[in-house]
Amino acid sequence: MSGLGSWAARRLLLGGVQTVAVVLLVFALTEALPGDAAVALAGDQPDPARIAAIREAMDLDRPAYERLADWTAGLLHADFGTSLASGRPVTSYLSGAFGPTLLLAGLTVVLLVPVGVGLGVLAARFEGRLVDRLVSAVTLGVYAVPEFAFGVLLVTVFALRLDWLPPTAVGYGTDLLAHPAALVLPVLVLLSRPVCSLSRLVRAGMIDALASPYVAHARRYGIPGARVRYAHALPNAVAPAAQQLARTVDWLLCGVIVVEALFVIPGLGTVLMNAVAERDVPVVQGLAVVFGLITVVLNLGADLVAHRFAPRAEVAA
Amino acid sequence: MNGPGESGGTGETGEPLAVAEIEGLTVEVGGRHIVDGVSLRVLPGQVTALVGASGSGKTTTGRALLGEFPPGARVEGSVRVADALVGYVPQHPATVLNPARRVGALLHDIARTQVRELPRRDRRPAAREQVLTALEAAQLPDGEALLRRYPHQLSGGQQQRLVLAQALLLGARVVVADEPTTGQDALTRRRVVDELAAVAARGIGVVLLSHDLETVRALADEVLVMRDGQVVEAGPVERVWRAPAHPWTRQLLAVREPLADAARQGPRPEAVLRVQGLRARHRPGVEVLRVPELAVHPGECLAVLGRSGSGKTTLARCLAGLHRTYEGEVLLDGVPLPRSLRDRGRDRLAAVQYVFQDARASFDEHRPVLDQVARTAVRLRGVATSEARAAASTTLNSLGLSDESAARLPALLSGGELQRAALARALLARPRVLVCDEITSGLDTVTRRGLLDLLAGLLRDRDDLCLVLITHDLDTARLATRIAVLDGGEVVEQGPARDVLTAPAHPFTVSLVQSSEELAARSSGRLAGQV
Amino acid sequence: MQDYPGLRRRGLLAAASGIGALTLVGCGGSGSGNGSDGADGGGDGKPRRGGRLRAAFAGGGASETLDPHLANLFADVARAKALFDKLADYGDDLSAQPRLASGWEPNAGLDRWKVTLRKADFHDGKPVTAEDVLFSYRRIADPEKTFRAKASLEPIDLKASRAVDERTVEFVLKRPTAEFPNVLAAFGAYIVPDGSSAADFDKKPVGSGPFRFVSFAPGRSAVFRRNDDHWDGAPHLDEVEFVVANEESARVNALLGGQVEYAHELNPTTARAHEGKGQIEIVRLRNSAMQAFAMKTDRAPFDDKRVREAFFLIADRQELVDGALSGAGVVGNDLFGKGYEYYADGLPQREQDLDRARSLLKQAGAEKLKVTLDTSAVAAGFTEAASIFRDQAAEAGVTVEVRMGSKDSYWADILDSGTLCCYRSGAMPIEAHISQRLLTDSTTNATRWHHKDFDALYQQAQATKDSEERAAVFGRMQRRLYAEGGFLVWGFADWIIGTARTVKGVDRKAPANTLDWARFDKVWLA
Amino acid sequence: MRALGRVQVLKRRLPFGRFALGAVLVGVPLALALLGPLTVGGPGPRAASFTLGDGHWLGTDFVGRDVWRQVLLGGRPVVVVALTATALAYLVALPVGLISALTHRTWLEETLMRPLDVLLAVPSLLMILLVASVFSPGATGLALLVALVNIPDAARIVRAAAADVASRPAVEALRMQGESWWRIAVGHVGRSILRPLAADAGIRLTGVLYLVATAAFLGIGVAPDAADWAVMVDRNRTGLFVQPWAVVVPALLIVALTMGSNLLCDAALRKGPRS
Repeated sequence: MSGLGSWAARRLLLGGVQTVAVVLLVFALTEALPGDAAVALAGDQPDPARIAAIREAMDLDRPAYERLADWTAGLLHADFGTSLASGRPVTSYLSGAFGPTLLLAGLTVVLLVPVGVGLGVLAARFEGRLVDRLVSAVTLGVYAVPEFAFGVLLVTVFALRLDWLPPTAVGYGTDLLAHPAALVLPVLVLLSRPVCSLSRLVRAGMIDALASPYVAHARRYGIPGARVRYAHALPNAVAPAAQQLARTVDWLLCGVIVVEALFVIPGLGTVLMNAVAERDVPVVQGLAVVFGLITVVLNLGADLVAHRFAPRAEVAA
Repeated sequence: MNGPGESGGTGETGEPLAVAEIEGLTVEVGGRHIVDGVSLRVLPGQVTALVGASGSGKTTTGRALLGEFPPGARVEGSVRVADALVGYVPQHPATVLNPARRVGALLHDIARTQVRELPRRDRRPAAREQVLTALEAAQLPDGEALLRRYPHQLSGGQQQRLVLAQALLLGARVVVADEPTTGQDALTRRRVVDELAAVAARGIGVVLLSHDLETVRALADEVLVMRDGQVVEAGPVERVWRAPAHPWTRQLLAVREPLADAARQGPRPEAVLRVQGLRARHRPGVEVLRVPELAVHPGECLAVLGRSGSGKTTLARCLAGLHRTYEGEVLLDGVPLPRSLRDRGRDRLAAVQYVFQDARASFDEHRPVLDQVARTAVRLRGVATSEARAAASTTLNSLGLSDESAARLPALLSGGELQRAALARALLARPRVLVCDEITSGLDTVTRRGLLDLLAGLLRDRDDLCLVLITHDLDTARLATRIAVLDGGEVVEQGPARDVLTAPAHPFTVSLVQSSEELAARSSGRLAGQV
Repeated sequence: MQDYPGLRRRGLLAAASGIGALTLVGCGGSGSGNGSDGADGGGDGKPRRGGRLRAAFAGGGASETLDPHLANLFADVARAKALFDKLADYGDDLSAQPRLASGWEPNAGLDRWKVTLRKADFHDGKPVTAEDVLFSYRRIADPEKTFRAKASLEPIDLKASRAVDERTVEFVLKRPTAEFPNVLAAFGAYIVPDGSSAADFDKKPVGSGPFRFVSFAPGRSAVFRRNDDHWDGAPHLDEVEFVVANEESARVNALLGGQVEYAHELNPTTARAHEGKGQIEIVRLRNSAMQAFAMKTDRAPFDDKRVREAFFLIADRQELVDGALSGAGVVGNDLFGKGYEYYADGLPQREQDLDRARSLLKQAGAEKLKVTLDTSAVAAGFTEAASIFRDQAAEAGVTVEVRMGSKDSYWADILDSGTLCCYRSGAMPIEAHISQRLLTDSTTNATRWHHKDFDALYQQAQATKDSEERAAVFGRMQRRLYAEGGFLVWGFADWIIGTARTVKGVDRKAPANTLDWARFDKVWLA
Repeated sequence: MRALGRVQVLKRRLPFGRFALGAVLVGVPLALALLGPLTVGGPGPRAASFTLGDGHWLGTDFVGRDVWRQVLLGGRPVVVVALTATALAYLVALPVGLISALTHRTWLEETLMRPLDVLLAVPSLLMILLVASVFSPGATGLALLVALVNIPDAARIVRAAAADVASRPAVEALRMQGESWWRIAVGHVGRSILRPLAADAGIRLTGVLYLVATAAFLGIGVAPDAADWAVMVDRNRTGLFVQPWAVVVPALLIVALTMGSNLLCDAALRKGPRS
């Protein structure tokens, strides 16, 4: 399929433009934030002379476009610049925080797909029956609860009342894998909303697919029920769900910020919030590049999956 | 079979045992009997045809053999089939092909159910072997490559053969074929007839649900004529054809008079619509149609004949202003028509009207039919709403659609009624050229005949009207005064209808006319031979 | 502090650096470590040696550093004081207590101070010398850099100052400074070995403090081990680990879940929920943070002292403490430094008096007054206090419009603009408060209090050697502020710390920022 | 042979139960939100924070105000902002989606849709966070902002639904009848996509409510002591163990609103024939 090749190329190009746009937007917004790194660093001792000195030390007295140009030039040879707040390279921020976030997001996605799809198929199989109503009601209910509230609830119940799991990941540093128990609650919180939306989508898709003539045809020809559901109906329910999965990236980012703060996980979300508070523009930009790239790559992946499962449909680039 | 003896052999009577049997089947939905006391025997190697207009209950009867009933149906009577499963060939094979899976997926799953007894290790190659055999039997060579394709990458004919292959692979003793030839051109129909005949030749009982009488006549051994859920007449096909007992059968079988030579004599007036140097594209670079010269004269009916994919619909849409990516010109009274509808003024918009193949899809499902029809007069003739409604009502009545029906939403009207309404909608513009795109192809024989008569009447009554009939069907093309034959986007032949149909010049036209004649000959020949 | 995930401004240490002091004082207390004696006095039993204590602080994320001169946040200071020492530090009443300095002696003019060092060693075994002290102070005062303590060291003429011998430094001051020991205790004025560079602090910081460096991951954790050779006695703990948790709820949860033994900076409601429940111990450090509204005295309507007094009378302080601080604090009397050295506690407690407030406003021609109150979520209780005061003012016929500002630039924003704003300050000596905020040349004069006679009084105090006489001068200054100052000090917030029940020896009297606050060398695990 | 003669009776269960439950779930918070502010009196004297009793039947909040009064007052901002944001998102998404679905000019479609694709790559909370810190918007600004981040997705959905309808012969038939663009776009296409749009609107409203609640939770667009359910959840969270009602009641109301609107949409979808 050469069409696929050119489609992917167009898609990649769009991804590049998206990333650039995200970076520019973020730069503009960070520049427009009231106060700068110097003011933020001066804190409650805003001695004007001190602020001016800090500003000079940080090179903030140079015009914004010059700093952007420098930064972009550095980016071309993978140099993300140095943090205004500490003078350490931005890459060290990113690499240090990438691990925990990747672990959280990766675990979430790895669990999200089987759990979301499984629940959706289960509900669709028993459409209108007790199981379906139960799954639908629970997913709807959990979907309506924002992460922060859900996190507080889980911690209160499972960590503080029942004492089954550690309430935070304090002190575990980046080596979270060595403390799997500390990952349970954060991943559960991150999973909550995406699982609900995914399972609802899969359920709807499955109900349509199960009622379709081709599924009736497969049944008619004696294909066992489970095989009909998973091998013949499910692929058709996956295409819209795959698109949703890509949009989940956005949620994961929001969720990661909340979850990292709630459970004290030193990941990208924490770095982001600190950097915004410190007006540490290079770090914010570095993160924007990373987030932009991740979003673009995952969107691309999801589109590919959708392309695979809905080969007929023209997937909009 | 639950009954005595096994299927396939011969019973005590010496008669072959039925592979499927329906006795006193009654299907009731919402208090209405859609099938009422139907009995039927399907013999191995024989083709049993159910004919009747749409809504006569033939599809419900056929589906009953598959063990499928409409939701909420109350069913009485018994349906028995040989213990092997029943194969099914739907009218649109694409609907039963899973769009998200490769062609091989379902075939392998079916084959797997066949090879359960084998040791685990041997199952895979055995299944593969069986699949390839079945594909070959269904006249699908190069099976390996085919298995890796997606359904949308296959042609319609391949899809249909694929569905047949599935039935063969299943080891079906009965195959139900639902309208396999409806809407197909002569070449395709002949091919389908061959395929189904081959299936029957394998000792499989074929149940053919069709309103394509020519196909039925060419293929069937037994025929059951259905009307309103009941079998009004049954018997060997030659008997039914030769001596139809029931008046409905007679009406169904009545042979249409070939259109009297409608070509008017005398000097031909200047062409109303003329196409010059038309080259139409779909996507950039993909040219689908080349028409150097084509003209439609007043009072004339031009048939554009071609198979699907020949570019005939694109031509129609270029004329109507619905397809805009073309070079060359479409001239109305010698003046070029703008490519886009938006740029055609009210008069020119009204002058060329278009009737869609899928009448149902061409109506807004939320508004009553009458309202929608009347809008033509409002928009294109500037008539007040009340006046327009009256005009619409008159036109609809003249086309045989009552005010009561017209006041309904489109969903409550039948396909034939909607097609009439669509015609009325176009006629209300008082067009000079009416482009009809395959408007009869989805309809059953009786309805289609009615519609064609209507068109013929229009031509007679309105001197200023000319028709462009887009069709794959030679029968329909007989209505025309002139015929243009399209193949692969090229006009391969055009001329007076009689000449084209009786003495085709281009090899493609020749093959088209021949297969149609062959089909007819075969059915009559069969009848003759069996008599 | 507000508890938005991550968005929160980290616990910026309310400024504690006194810039300069102009008069002299008699020897600012002698004896050593009397603060720590108090720490042991809580009936906690006999100290036990060993164990590792994990302490959770709000931190600075990946930008954190162990450079003690860059310390800016509570977490930075807690880590710095574990690794390093200052020459002096603040006692519970914010008077300077000798640390590495064993004593100090001014000349008669109070502008030359001889400071003797006690015998102490750095972690690498080298002794702490006068050269180290001068190196550290010169590093801080480097004009190229912007270390926070630079302003505090401004009174010292470092060029003229010299090492008299190995353990004696002679500081030459630019003007008489009676409260010079406060400079030695200044926030961030830690003594580091001669020749230390920024890179050293990140890799392997060497100090003279009670703990030695083990490991450090910015924004996550820092592990320190006991320094058996510390001059003030070895710590009881084997190890201390500082972990960072910016969310208050996370710190509480970690404490409740047994993941840390010490949680710094908790909410009053958390304290109420767990106080006396037996699960954890709540420690309230009184008088830690002044809570105030700052009125700009150089512009209308607050350039009229009757309006200022009316505002003093509008405030129902108890309601503010109950509402904005959830009761975790005490009412203020419009003066900074309750319980600190020199605090004028003889003045009558001001109460709400709306009638008098109304009549004062009438006299000032400011009936139907409308003012904008700047606030921000930058510190706990700010927005609450603003809305409570708005309601109180409404009763006196004053319309207060609350305006929310950005919390990241709040302190810079309110310095010059607006007329009325929420304000708070951490613990510092009263002298430092005055010199930083109430003199004509003060850099952070948020009330725009410019009075030559007031400046003169300050200089008089700094030049008065006798401490009683000096106290009298500070008393006069405070009476003036009480009558017509720009700070409406309505309360002093407790600083709340949670500890596991096994943690003993935590000082309960030291305000935040003082010597015994977050001091882990005197703590042990039972 | 097998006998196939089973009798099936179609169960035609109307989604009434679901509808009623959804209506109740939406109705209670909606009524509180819209009527609540009309029923409250003036603020009583402040009590100590996080206490129960003393005439405050849901206790007091973090600054000692009556929780019930705050509940009555706090629904309107959440509900109004969420509804406004959803409406605004569609106000832009509908024309953009319709035009790009109906136009034959590729450049127009690209001009309309490509910028939105770019916007899609911006993480929504990051965007809200930054924009809100820059402009410190009020409730109106927050509604605009939340609408803005919802536009790309909504426009894509409108476009997809409209493109589906627009490719059907009915639209061409209307054009053959000389109908105006407006009548085709609004009267026919607009009307035909109402159902998928209603479904999307329900989901979007949930998302918007979530975003508004999270934004309020992060302190964006509302005063930190505002009478606002989401703010109440956040600010009273510290007192969860002392006085849970100040958190639980507003949280439940938000959850009920989202759940209810989803149930209503489900019910609305089910009523129609499945295409």
